Amino acid sequence: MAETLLKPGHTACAGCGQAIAARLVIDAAGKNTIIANNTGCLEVFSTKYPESSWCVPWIHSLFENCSAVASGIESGLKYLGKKDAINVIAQAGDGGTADIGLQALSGMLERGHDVLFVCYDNEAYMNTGIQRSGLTPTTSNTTTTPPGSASTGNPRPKKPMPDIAAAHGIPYVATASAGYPQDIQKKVKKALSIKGPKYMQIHVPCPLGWRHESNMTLEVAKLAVETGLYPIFEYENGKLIPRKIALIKPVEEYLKAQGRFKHLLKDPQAIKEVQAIADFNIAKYGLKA
Amino acid sequence: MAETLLKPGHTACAGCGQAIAARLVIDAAGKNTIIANNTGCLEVFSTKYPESSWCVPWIHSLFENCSAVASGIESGLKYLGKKDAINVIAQAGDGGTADIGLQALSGMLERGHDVLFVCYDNEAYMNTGIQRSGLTPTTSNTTTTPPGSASTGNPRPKKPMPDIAAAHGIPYVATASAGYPQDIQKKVKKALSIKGPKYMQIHVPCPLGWRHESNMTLEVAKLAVETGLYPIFEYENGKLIPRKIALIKPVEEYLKAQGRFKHLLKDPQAIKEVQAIADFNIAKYGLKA
Amino acid sequence: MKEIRIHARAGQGAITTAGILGYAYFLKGQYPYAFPHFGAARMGAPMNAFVRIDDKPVRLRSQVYNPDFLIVVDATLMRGFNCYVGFKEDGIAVINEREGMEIPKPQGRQKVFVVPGNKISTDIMGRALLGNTVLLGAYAAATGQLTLEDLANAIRERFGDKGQKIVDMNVEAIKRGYEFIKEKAKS
Amino acid sequence: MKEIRIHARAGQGAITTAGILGYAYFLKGQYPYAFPHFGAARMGAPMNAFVRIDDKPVRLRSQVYNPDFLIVVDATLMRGFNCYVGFKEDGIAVINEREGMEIPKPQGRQKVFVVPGNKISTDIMGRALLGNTVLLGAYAAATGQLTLEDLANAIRERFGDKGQKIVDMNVEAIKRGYEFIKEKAKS
Amino acid sequence: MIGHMTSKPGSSTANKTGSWRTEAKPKFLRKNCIACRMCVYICPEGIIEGKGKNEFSCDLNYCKGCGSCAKVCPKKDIEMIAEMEKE
Amino acid sequence: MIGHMTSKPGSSTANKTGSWRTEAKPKFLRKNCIACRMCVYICPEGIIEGKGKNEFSCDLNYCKGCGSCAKVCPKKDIEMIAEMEKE
Amino acid sequence: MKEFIEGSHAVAQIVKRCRPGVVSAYPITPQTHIVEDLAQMVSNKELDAQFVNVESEHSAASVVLGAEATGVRSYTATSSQGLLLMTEVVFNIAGMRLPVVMTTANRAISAPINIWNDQQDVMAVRDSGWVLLFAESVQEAVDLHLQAYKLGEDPDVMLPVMVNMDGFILTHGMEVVDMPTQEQVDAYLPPYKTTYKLDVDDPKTMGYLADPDYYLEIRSLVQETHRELLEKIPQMASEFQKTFGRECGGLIQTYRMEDADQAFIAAGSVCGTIRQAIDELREKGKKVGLVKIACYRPFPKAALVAALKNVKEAAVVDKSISLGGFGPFYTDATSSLSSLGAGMPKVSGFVLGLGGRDITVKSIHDVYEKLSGRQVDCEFIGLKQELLAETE
Amino acid sequence: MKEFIEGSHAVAQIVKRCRPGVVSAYPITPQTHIVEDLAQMVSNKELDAQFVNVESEHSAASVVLGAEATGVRSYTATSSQGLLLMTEVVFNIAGMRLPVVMTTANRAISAPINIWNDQQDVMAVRDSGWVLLFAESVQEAVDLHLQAYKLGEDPDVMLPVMVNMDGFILTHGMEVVDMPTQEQVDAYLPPYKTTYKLDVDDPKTMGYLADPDYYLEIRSLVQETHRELLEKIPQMASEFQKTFGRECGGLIQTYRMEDADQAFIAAGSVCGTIRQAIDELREKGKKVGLVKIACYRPFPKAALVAALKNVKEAAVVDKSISLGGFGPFYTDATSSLSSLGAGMPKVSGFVLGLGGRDITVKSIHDVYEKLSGRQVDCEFIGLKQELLAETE
Ligand SMILES: Cc1ncc(C[n+]2csc(CCOP(=O)(O)OP(=O)(O)O)c2C)c(N)n1
Ligand SMILES: Cc1ncc(C[n+]2csc(CCOP(=O)(O)OP(=O)(O)O)c2C)c(N)n1
Ligand code: SF4
Ligand code: SF4
Ligand code: SF4
Ligand code: SF4
Ligand code: SF4
Ligand code: SF4
Ligand SMILES: [Mg+2]
Ligand SMILES: [Mg+2]
Repeated sequence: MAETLLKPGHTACAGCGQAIAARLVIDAAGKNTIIANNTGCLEVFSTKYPESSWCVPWIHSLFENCSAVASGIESGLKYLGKKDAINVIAQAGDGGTADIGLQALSGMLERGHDVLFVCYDNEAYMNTGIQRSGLTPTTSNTTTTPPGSASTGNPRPKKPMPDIAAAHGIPYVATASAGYPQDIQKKVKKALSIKGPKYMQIHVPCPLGWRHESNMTLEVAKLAVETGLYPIFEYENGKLIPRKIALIKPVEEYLKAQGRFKHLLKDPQAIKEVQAIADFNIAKYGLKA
Repeated sequence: MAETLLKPGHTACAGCGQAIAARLVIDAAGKNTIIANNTGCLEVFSTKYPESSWCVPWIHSLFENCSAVASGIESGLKYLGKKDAINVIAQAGDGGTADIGLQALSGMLERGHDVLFVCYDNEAYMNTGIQRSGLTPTTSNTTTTPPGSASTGNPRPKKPMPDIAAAHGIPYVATASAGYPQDIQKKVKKALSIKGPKYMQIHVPCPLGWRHESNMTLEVAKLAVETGLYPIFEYENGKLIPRKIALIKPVEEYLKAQGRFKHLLKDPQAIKEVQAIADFNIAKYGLKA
Repeated sequence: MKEIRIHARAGQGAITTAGILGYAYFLKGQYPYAFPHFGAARMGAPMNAFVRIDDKPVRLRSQVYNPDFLIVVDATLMRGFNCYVGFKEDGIAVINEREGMEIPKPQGRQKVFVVPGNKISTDIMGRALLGNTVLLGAYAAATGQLTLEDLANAIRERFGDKGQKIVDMNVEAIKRGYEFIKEKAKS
Repeated sequence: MKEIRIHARAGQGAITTAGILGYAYFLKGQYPYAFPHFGAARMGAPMNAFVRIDDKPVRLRSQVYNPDFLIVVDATLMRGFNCYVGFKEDGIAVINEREGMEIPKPQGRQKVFVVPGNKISTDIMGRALLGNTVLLGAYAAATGQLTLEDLANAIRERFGDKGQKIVDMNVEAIKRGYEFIKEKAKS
Repeated sequence: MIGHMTSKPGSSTANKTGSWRTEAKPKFLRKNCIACRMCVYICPEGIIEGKGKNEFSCDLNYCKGCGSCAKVCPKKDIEMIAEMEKE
Repeated sequence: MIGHMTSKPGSSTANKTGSWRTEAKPKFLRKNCIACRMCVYICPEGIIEGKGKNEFSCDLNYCKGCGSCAKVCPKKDIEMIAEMEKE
Repeated sequence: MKEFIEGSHAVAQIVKRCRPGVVSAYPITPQTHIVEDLAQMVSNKELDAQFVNVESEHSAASVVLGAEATGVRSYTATSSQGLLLMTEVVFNIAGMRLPVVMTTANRAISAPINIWNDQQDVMAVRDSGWVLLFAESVQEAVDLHLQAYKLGEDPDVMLPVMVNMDGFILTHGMEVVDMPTQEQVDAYLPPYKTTYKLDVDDPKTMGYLADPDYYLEIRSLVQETHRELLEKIPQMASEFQKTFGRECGGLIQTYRMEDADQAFIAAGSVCGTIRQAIDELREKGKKVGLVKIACYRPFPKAALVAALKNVKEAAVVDKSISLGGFGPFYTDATSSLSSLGAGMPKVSGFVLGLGGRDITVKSIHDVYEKLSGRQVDCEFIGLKQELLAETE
Repeated sequence: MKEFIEGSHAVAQIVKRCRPGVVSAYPITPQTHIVEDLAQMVSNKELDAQFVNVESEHSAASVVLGAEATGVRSYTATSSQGLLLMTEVVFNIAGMRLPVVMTTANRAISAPINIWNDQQDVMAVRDSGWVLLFAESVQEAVDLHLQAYKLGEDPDVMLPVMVNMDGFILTHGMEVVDMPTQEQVDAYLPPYKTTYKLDVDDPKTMGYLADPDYYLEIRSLVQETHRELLEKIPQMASEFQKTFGRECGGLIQTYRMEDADQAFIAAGSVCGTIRQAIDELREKGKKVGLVKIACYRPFPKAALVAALKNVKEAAVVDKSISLGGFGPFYTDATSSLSSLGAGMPKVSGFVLGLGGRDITVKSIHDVYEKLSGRQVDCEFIGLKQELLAETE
C-alpha cells in the first residue's frame, strides 16, 4: 500500500479536494504530529468507528474547538517537555475556521501557541449539505443563499480570513491550493519550521458542492488561482509574498466550470462584479507577474 | 439635571473612564439609538434592577453576544422599515470584544449589519476583578498575570483588535481615548453617518484596575496616547489616518502613573521592551508629527 | 400495509424516487410514509430509502426490514452485499440492469425483474438520468400496485414547475419501464 | 457562638479585617467563619463582612442579622443608613470616627465606642491605611474577646510575608486602638 | 406579566451616590472659568452643567468626589474641598 | 474500560471503497510516463504508488474512479476504462 | 389542504405562513432542510423576512433574541450540538421572556458524534423555562408550530416555545399532511404586538442585573406562568380542534387507555411505533395503552396521574438519559406518580434508540415483556453484547 | 495541618498539591480567586504547570480536554454562565471519558443576571456523564478535589469529576481547614498514567463518529460505569477516612437520622444551616434529621432509599429548579423513593435561595412547618409578595 499517513478506505466523495490536501498536509508534516480536527467532511469521512484513516495521533472533539484543543495538547506537550519533537496541527473546514471556530482560533493565535492551523477551504458547509459560510464567495449558490427573484446567490464578499489571521501579528500566514500540491507541502514544511502560531488556508474544490465533475478537481483549483479569485501568497512576519500569476484568465473560465455559478452565466453584470473581485485581489496582493 | 442619556446614580467607581466614555458615546449618538450591551462593568454599574441609568432603549443579554443581539435588532428594524431612522450600537468591554465576544463581532462585521460596535478598552476584565484579557498590554500586572519569580506580568502583546476589525474590510474603524472627549464624539458621529458595520475602540482608564488616583483618568489616558502606547487612528475604507503626536513622551511617564506597572520600575530591561512597543506603534501607524 | 425498500448510492436519487412513489399512492388516496436512511458516508456510498403504504396514516416509524417490494437503483450494490435480506417470500423486486453485473437469484415465490433503466433513459434523453423513473414504471407494472396514470399524475405534480419537457421525458420513462415489464410478461 | 458584622465600603478592607479577626480567634483554638457580602456596586459602595465564632466548626451559613458586635469602618456609612439594625441588646460597637459625622445613639445596654482610627493611623504612618487595624485593637479592648497578643499573633501570621515594617506598624496600630479604649474606660 | 422585566429610563437617579463621597467634594469657584466644558466632558457621573463662563456647577447628590473635574479644569476654577466643609 | 474509545491507526483500509466505483476505473498505460508523480499527488485516496517511469499503479480495492489521475497525467499515460472491462 | 410532503418542507411552509420578520439559523443535520427552504422562500420573495446566516448557533439564538426584543416575530431551528452550543442563550431567552419559537430536530449528542435521532439534546435545556412540545407526526409538527406562536406570544405567557420533532424520522420523512392555508393561519394567529420591546419612543431597559433582593421573585414568576400554562395548553388544544378539526397538542394524549391496566409512557414519533405494538398486544388480549407526553414543560403532572391512576404497570420509554441518573421522562413521571402513594402503579424505565438505533415494534414488545418482570429504573433495550466487551 | 483559610485559597492549594500539568480557566465571579491563586503560584514557580489564559469558558474546557487527551492531569474551574457556555464541551469531555477535574463555584444563571449563589448552574449539565460531588464546607471542598482526581483517573472509571461548592458562601468564606500536606497528597494520589492518550509512538484516533450500529453501546458503558461508581465512591470515602481521619465524600451523609421520622434532603452548604435548625427542632423534641446528597451523579438511589425508608415525612430543599417542572433533587429523590411503594414517606419539595436569597435558620423552620401540611412539589420559600405584583 502507498506510503501515506492518511489511509484509503475513507468515505469522501470521489474526487474530493479536501481528501487530497489533507493527505498532502499530514505527509509533509510526518509522523511526529498530533492533529486536532474540527467536525466537518474530513473528520466524518476519515473516522467512522471502528475505523480510522489516520496513522498519527488524531482527535476530534467538536465543530468549533480544535484550536483550543490543540492549545491544550501543545500545553500538555510543553509540560511533558516534548513539544520540540512533536508538531501540533489544528485543522478545520472553512466554516470551522472562519465562522464557528474563529474565536478559538483567534485565542490560540493571540496566546502564541506553537500550532499550525490548516483551513481546508471548500467555501461552504459541505458536511451538512452546502450551506453558506463566511468563506463562500460572492454570488455562489448554496442552499442557504439560493439564487431567486430577489437574490443572485451569496450576497456577501468572502471573508478575508488570511488577512484577519495576519492582523493578529503571527509569524506565518499562507494560502495554497489543491491545484498546486507541491506548493502545499513546501508551505507546510516551512510553517512547521517556524515557532509559534501559523495559519494556512488551502483552496480545496468539492465536486459535490461546487458541482463539477470528479476529475476536474485540480483544474478547477488552478482556475481559481489563475483568475485571481483565489490569491496565493504568504505573510512572513507580516511581509506579503505573493505567488504571481503568469497569465491571468478571465473569471468566466472558472465560473462556468461549476454548477454553483451556473445562474451567473446569463447575468453579465454579475460576472462583471466577480471580475472586479479578481481585479481587486490582483491589485491588493500584487499578483500580476 | 444635566442633559445626558446616561443618568447619574450608576454605581461605577469614582473616576471611572468607562463611565465617561459611555456617556460621551450615547450623547453623541442621540436618543434615536438602541444599545445592546455585553456583560461587564458598564452593564453592571448602570442597570441594577429596578434602576437604570439609560434613557435610550437598552438591552443586555450575555457577556459575549451583543454583536449578534445587535444584528437581530438591526434585522428587526429593517423588517419594520425603521432602520434608517435609528442607530444601533453594540458595546462591550475589551474582554467582551476581543476575547469572548470576538466571534459574534466578526460575524456581525462579515454580514455587513449597519451597527456601530464600541469597545471600551480598560485592558482587563474589570468587572470580575482585573484579570488579563487579550487587550491587556504586555507586562501589565493583572490577577491572572501576576508578576512573580517566573514572570514580569502579562507575557503576551496586546491583541491588535482594530487591525483585526479592519482586516474584515469594513468601511470604518477608529480608536479613541477618554483623554480626548471631543474626539470620541466626533468619531461616533462620523461612524454613525456611514452605512454598514463600524468598529470603535476607546481607551478608558480604570482607577481600580490600573491603580491610579480617581482624578487621574484623563491624564493617564493622555499619556497613553502621547507615548505611542495607545495609537489613535482611523481606517476609512481601509485607509489609515493617524492622529499625530506633537511631542512623543517616554513610556516611563505613563507606566509610573499606574500601580499595574509598578513592578517594572525596578526593571529597566522591561521598560525598554515597553518602549519598543511604543516605537513599533509609532512606526506602524505613522504617529510622528 | 405494504413496505418498499429502495437500494441506491447516495446521490443516485433514491429519495426523489421514494417521493414520487409515495406521491402516486397519495394521489390515489392512500397514506404513504417515505423516508431515507443514510450512513455517514458521501456520494457513492450505499444508502436506503423506504416507503410504507397504508390506507390510514402510517404510524410505524422503524425501518423496513421485510419489504414487500424492492427497488435496486444500481445493481453494483449487489456486489458483495445481499439486497434481498428480509425480502418477503412473495416479494417483487425491480432492479436496474448493469452490464456485466450478475443478479443473484431470488428464492421461492419471489419475483425479480431486471430492467435496463439506464439504457432506456439514454434512449430517451441521451443520458442515464431517468433510470430511476424507468424503474418506477416497471414497479407499477410488476406489482400492479399503481397504474401508469397514477405515476404520470405524480410526475406532473412533482415536476410540474420544472417545465413541460422534463415532465414529458419522465412520463415517457415511466411508460417505457411499464411497457418493458408488460412485454416481458408476454414473452 | 458570637456574631460580628462589619460595615464598610467596597475597597475599605473589610474582608482583610474580618480575616485578621477570624485568624486571631483561630489561633486561640476557636472556629471562626468569616465571609463577605457584596452588592453589585463598585469601590465606594456600602458592603458587609461577617464573622461568626464558635468553639466547634460553624455550620450556619446565613448572613448575620443579630450581631453581638459591630465594627463600622467608615462612619459616613451611617449617613442615612441604620447600621444598628438587628444589633443585639447588649451588643458592642466599634466605630471609626469621622470628623463632622454624628454617631447615632445606641439603645438600652448597647455600647458604642467611637475610635479615631484614621487619625491614629495617620499618627503612625502618615496615612489612614491602618484605620481598620486600630479598630481591631479597640474591638479587643471593648469586647474582651481577644487579647492584644491574640491580635498581634494574627497580624504576624497574616502579614509576615509583607516585611517586618508592615507587621510592626500594624501591631502598633492594634496597641493604640486597644489603649484608646482602655484609656477611655478609665476616664 | 412582564412589567417586571424592564427598568424605567434614567431611574438610577433614585440612587444618590453622593453618599459615597467620604473625603472631598468639588467647589466651582466661578472666577476664571472660560466655559471650555472640559469638566462637563470628563465627569464620570455626567452631573456638571453650565453654559456661559462662571456658570458651571455639579449635582452633589451624585458626585462621588473623584476630583477629575478639578484636575482637568485648565483655569483651576474648580477646587476639591473637604467633604464636611460648607460650600 | 476505554479501549472502545479509540480506533486503530489506518484501520479504514478494512473499508474497500473500490466497490463504490460504478462507471470507470483508471488504467495505467505505462508507456509515456515520466514519473512526474502528479497522479500520486492528486489521488484523493492516496493509493497510487510508483517510483520510476512507467512503474505507477493504483490500488483498485479503494479507487473510487474519480478520474483525477487520468485528467492530470501530463502524458495521458492513464486512461479511464469501463468498470467492467478487464484490465 | 392535504399534501404529501417532507416534514422539513412542511415545517418551513407553516413557519412562512406564520409570517416571521426575522429568521436566523445555523446549519446542522437534520435541521438543514427547514432553514434551506426558508432561505429559498426569502430569495424568491415568497416570504418577507430578514434571513440572517450567522456564524454559530450561539449567534442564531442571539439574533432571534435581539429581533424578538425589537418586537418582531422570529424563528430559529437547531439540533443536537447546536442546541448545546446555544444553551446559555436558550436559558437567557426564557429568563428574558421573549416568545421566540424554535424547532429542534432531535438528535444524539457528542461524544461520540452521531447525527441520528434521539432526544438527548432537548433534555439539556429542560430546566431553561422554555415550553417544550413534542410532535409525533409531521402533521403534529406543523400544527404545533402554529400553536407555539399563539401560546408564547400570549401577553400573559411571554415565553419561548420549542417544537421538538425527531430528526430524520420526521424531518426527512414524507407524509400526508393537512396544511393550514395562509388564510387559516392569518385568522388563527394575529400579528405580534407588544409593548415589551426596544422602542426609541418608549425607551426601556431590558436584561438588567437583579441582586438577591429581587432575583427569586422574578424567577418564580416564570414558574408561575408554567403553572398557568397547565390550564392554557389544553384550552388551546380544544380551540385548535374546533378551528381545524384535528386533535393536536394539549398536555398529554392517550391511546386505548380506557380500560388499560398496563401503559406505555413516551413522547415523539416513537409513539407511533408503540401504537402499532399496542394494537398487536390488544389483539392478544392485553389491556395495554399509551400515555403520550405532548407537552413536557410545563410537566403535566396532574394529567399524567389522572391518566395512569388505574393502571397496574407502566413502562416509560426514554430516548435520552441523564447519565448516572435515569431517563428524564422516567424520573419526572415516577416522581409525579408517587403522589398516588400506595395506588402508584409499578413503573419501569427503559432507554431506547440512542444515536438512531432503530426502534422497531419488536423493541416495544421487548419492553412489554419486561413490564411484568423485575422492576427496573433505567434498562437499555437492544444492546449488542459483543460490543460491550472490552476491546483492548 | 490546620489553617484558617478562604475557600478559594484552600481549593487552589489542594489543586496545586495534586500537581496538575495544565490549568486553564476563564474568569467568572465567584470562581476567580481560585484561578488567580493558581496563576500566582505558577508565576512564582511554586507550581510547575502550564497556565493557559483563554478567551472563553468554551475554550477553557477545550484546552483541558486537549491536555487531558495528551495524558496530562488538568484542572479548570468555572461557574454559572461559564458552565452554560461550555455545556457542549462538558458533555463532550464525559463522552470522551477524559478524567478532567473541574470546580464549579455554584451561582445563579441569567436572565436576569445575578452573581450570587444557588445551584441552577450545575443542574444544566446533570445529564452529561460527569461525576457530580457537592461540598458542604471548605474542608469538604478540599477533600473532594483530592478524591475527584483519584476517582476519575481510576482506569475502570475514566470519567470527569466536578466538585460543586457554593459561590461566596464557600468560595469566599474563611474557615478552619485541615489541609493535606504535599506528602500526604503524593502518597494518596499517584501520578496520572494512561495509555488512552495522543501519543506519536502509539497513534490512536480519539473522538470518532459512531453511527447507529455503535453509539448506543458506547453511551451505555458510561451509564454502566456510573453504576459501578455507586460501589466505588463509598469505598473511596472509607479509605479516605482511614488515611486522613476525616469523614468526607461518599454518596450520602446523614445527620441525626437514627431515630428520625422526619427528614430534610439537601446538598451543599445549606446542609450546615439545616443542621443548625435540626438541633433546634430536636431540642423541641422533633425527631428530625438530614440526608445530605454528597454525590448527585451517580444518583445514590439505593442509599437514599435506605436512609429514608423509616421516615414518615421528608422535605427536599432545592436551590435550583427545572422551570415548568420541579426541583431536580426533589424529582430524583421522589422518583427513587417511589420504589418504596406504599412505604414511601410523604415528600414535599421546596425551592430556596435562588440568586443568593439568604437561607436562614428561619427559612428552614418555614420549610419544616410546611412538612406536615399539604403536600407540595415545588413551593418557593421566602417570596416577597409585594414584588410579585404586576408592576406595569
Ligand atoms: C455546534 C455545531 N453546529 C453545527 C454542527 C453541524 N455541522 C457539522 S460539520 C458542519 C459544516 C462543516 O463545514 P466546514 O467547516 O466548512 O467543513 P466541510 O464539511 O465543508 O469540510 C456543520 C454545520 C455541529 N456539528 N456542531
Ligand atoms: C460566559 C461568561 N463568562 C464569564 C462571565 C464573567 N464576566 C462578566 S463581565 C466579565 C469581564 C468583563 O470584562 P470586559 O469585557 O473587559 O469589561 P469590563 O468589566 O472590563 O468593563 C467577566 C469575566 C460571564 N458573565 N459570562
Ligand atoms: S462533500 Fe465535498 S468536501 Fe465533503 S467529502 Fe464530498 S467532495 Fe469532499
Ligand atoms: S472597575 Fe474600573 S471600569 Fe469598572 S467601574 Fe470601576 S473604574 Fe470603572
Ligand atoms: S473646566 Fe473649568 S474652565 Fe472649563 S468649563 Fe469647567 S469650570 Fe469652566
Ligand atoms: S468630583 Fe468627579 S463626580 Fe464630582 S463633579 Fe467632579 S468629576 Fe463629577
Ligand atoms: S501523472 Fe502520468 S506521467 Fe506522471 S507519474 Fe503519474 S502516470 Fe507517470
Ligand atoms: S481514479 Fe481517482 S481514486 Fe482512482 S486512482 Fe485515479 S485518482 Fe485515485
Ligand atoms: Mg467547508
Ligand atoms: Mg475590560
